[in-house]
Amino acid sequence: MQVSENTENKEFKPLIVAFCCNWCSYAGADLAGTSRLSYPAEVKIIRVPCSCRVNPMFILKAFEKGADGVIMCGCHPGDCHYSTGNYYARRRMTLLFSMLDYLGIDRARTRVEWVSAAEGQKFSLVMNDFAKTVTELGENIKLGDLRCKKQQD
Amino acid sequence: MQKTAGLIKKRVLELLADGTVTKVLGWKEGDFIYDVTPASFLSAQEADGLVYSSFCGANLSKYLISECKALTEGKILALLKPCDTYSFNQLLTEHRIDRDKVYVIGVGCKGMLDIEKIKAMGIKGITKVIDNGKELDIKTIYGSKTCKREDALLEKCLCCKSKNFKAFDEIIDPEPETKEEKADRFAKVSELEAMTAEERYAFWQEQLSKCIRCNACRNVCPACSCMKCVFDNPVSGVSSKANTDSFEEKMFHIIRAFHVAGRCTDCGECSRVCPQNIPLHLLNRKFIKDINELYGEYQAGEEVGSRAPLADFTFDDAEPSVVNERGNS
Amino acid sequence: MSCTCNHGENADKLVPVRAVVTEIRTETPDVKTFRVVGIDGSNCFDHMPGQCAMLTVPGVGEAMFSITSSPTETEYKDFSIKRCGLLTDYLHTMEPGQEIGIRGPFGKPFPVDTVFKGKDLIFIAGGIGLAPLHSVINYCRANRDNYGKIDILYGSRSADDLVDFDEIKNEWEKEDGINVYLTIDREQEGWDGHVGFVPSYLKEIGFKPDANRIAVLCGPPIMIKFVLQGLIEMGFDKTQVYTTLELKMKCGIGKCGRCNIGSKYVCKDGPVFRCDEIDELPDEY
Amino acid sequence: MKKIEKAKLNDLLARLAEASTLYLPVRKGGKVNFAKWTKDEEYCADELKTVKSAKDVFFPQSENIVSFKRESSKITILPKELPTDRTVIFGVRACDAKSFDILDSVFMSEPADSFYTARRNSAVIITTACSTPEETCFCGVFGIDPANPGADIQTWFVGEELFWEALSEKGKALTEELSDMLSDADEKEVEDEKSRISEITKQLPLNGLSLENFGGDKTNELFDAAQWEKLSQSCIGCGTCTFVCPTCQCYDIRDYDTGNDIRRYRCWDSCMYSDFTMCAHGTNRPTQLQRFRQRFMHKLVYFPANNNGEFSCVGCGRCVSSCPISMNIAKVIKSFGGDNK
Repeated sequence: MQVSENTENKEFKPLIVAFCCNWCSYAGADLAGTSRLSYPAEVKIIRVPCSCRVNPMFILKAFEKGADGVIMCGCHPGDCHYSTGNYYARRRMTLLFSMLDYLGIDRARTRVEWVSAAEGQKFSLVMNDFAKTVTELGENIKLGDLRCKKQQD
Repeated sequence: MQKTAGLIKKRVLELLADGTVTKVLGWKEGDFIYDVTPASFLSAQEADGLVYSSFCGANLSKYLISECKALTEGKILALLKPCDTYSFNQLLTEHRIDRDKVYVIGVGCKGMLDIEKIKAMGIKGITKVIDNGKELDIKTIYGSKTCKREDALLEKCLCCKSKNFKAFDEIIDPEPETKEEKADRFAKVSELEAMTAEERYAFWQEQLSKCIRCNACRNVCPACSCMKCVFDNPVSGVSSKANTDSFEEKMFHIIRAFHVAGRCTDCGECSRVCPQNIPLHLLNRKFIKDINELYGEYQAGEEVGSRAPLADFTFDDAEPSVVNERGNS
Repeated sequence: MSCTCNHGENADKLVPVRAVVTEIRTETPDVKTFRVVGIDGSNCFDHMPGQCAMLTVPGVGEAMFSITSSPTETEYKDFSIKRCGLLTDYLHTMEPGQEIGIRGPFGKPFPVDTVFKGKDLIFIAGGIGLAPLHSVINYCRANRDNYGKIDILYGSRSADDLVDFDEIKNEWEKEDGINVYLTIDREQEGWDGHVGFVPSYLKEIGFKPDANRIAVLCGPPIMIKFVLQGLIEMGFDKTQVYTTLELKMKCGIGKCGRCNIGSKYVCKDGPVFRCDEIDELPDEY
Repeated sequence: MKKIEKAKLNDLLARLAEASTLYLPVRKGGKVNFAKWTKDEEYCADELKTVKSAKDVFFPQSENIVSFKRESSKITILPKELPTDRTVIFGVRACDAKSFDILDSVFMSEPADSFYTARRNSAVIITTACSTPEETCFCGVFGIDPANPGADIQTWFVGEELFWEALSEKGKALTEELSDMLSDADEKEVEDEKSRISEITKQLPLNGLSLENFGGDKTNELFDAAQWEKLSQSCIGCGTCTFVCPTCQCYDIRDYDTGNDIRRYRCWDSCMYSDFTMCAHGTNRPTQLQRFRQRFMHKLVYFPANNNGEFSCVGCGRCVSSCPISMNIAKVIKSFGGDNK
């Protein structure tokens, strides 16, 4: 996976990884696209069957490979295609984010949002807002694997 | 302890003799009192080496996983301290051991000692430690020393969960529940939470950078009972053998703690065995504290069959954004 | 910094050189033979029959393979590789022209120019076990005058699993002084040859335990065990039997510490052992 | 014999750090280990044993030995340049100093490991005598004298002074460089210190272990011995003993894909790990008993068989103090009748 594309002389563009559940959030992203609602190109979407599929290791792996922010999107609680997947995911992510915070990692680099298939607009807003937040935080140096930073040739 | 040890030995010999048990899981004496090794004993003759002292901190419950599998007849006797019985229950909950194959003798515990703490006081060349209850009489090759017993307690014993046994077939020499106010086991966690993110980062960076990836914390943990650990699986993408980048230290320790979150009984073995003294229990306790605060008080191993918080949910659980509202940033 | 094929005298043994896979032959459903040459078209390095080399696919890993081609084939190195793990899975998906890393040769070869010289040779192989013997057989064929009669007993699960079948049929079987005995484990349509396991076929053939004979074995451990037993029953001495072992290896130079059996390292002191030498090692292979 | 006042030791260290990379025992996160020294760091002279040995100065826990780039079917191999800067290791104990000889016979025997060799050749080792040997020490069993620790330069802390004796050519050259800081000294005080240390070592409880039942010719007698089962039964299969051991040198080779390039690392491995010998067709040491036996047989039988009877243990006692279940090489030696007391 190629890593954040910033160099010193360029304006900082964060690399954002968004895990989107197949049934709601990915469809929401789709809708955002077809509705011509923009969201930052730095957001890389990874489609997962359910938000519950997101293993804490996925989040860490994304940071390892150079993500500056990681967001997980799933169906609204109660609307999960598999009825309860996102409830488990909610607990899991809460604890993981709390742990990252405990280790001193900027808490704003991680986020969970519930985005339904009809919420193309929300998807776009969320991504824009998250990208803005992460841009303000700057490059993630606390949690990445430094070896994966793009070399300045 | 001397008295308890005598009672234990007597009872163990009886149970071996009458055939109630065919194997005994206990502790074997070492060269210097403090280097006690977990061991199994098959006969009265072997059981001669059985000890129970202030250095029997090792939690024997995890050995029951392989012992239960290997056991073909009779029962295996396990000597468990009160805190070990929580791990035992947790393993039962997860169906890793067979209750019918185990005969649990709960053994009273006054709190176990940490030889590392004694050595850290600058006491060198320790050949013997005599536990007088309040004080320790320490023989060294450079003469005798003394120290307060409470100053040499294992980290996990400083805030002892309970003197009560959560599982047992019989109990030998139980200790009364301590009356005085127990130390808050989350004190250090709260202290860290109150720090700034930068301070916390610096704290963990210093601690985790000591990690030599020996896997002792993982291998000793009664909750880490996977047949094949994700960190040993070459196709998992995280199976590095050594920490090359500091990310790998964090990855390993976050995931190790996460994999036991909600199942960790806070037995403290991870911190006890760490050769570099990394306070790993502070990671586990952070999860426990969060779980208690967000999803209600939960003690893994308190009762068999309870549902682990991460395998459970309620409709009105806190949103992950709750993290932003708590503590210091 | 660009790389040349050869890193020079000072390069570490752990550092591979570039090579290219020029040809891939499908031998059986799970065995392919890879032809490897140096990046400049050279032969990478010289080797002797029985020696091994480490093949690297960057990012996937590195593993030790016995060199299948004979040293007399000086243009290239062949590796017959069975698909069974991470790296071999990857190798099997490769196309000709793919570059890989190679380092070697490692290990002690068969004593083809000393002990084997002037002797009658019996080669007994099972399945992919033909790979290391292939090198010796072709070496002996190329230096035919140095050796006496050659018997080759080769068996596999099925006719489809016989490695190098074309070469065996078209070259080995047709050569004077070489007897080839083929067998497969179970009856199969279109197969009119022998059916049965290698050890039992060995008994049927019944080689004479002449002091001038050397037997060379390679195959799955269970086959080696029973073939060795059979040979002893026939009156062969263990000093007349050679085999080649395989264990997990990482460095190839006896330092990484995992391929040892007792005090012997398979990568350095082996992989070729005389069977009486193996007897002296603890039973851990 | 030279000497320097303890109070001026920091100046000497600063001088050493100017011209070379200086490693010495430093406390970080509460534990003392060998690390690169900078002026803000305190040299933990009183710490008898660092948690890890000094071996990772020459044989780092993880080391990038070569990198690759892959572009479609092409690969590029980028070898690493060998380290040539002078390194000084200060405060090495006698056991660790001896462990370098053992590591040398692995890494510097043909075919030599160029990374290790380059570091080793550009290093000066300064040892310090052990003024307070501990109960876990049994270096005497392997013929090591903590009063005369050896290597390039050996030193003793006596009273308020550090006594300094250059032994090798390298050591003499370095002593010459520092001659303005060192003054001539009388040997008397050092001799007294040596005999004081010798008196203590005589009392060490494990120093009476006997190795007569071990050695290169004992493979068959010991391999199937009944003792291994009891000894290994509670081993949890971690790598603590291996990683703190000064003589353990087994390694693994792993690739890491950074996205920019692929880096190949040589990193410490432990024969106690279940996947140590695991390959596609399985492992030849499936039980912890076998893995446990391998470690001790290697140190006490296989290594001597390949190295003229030399054991691959220096009696530093790190495994004695670090093992989570307190099983260690001293107990192994004892269980095979090596308890001479």
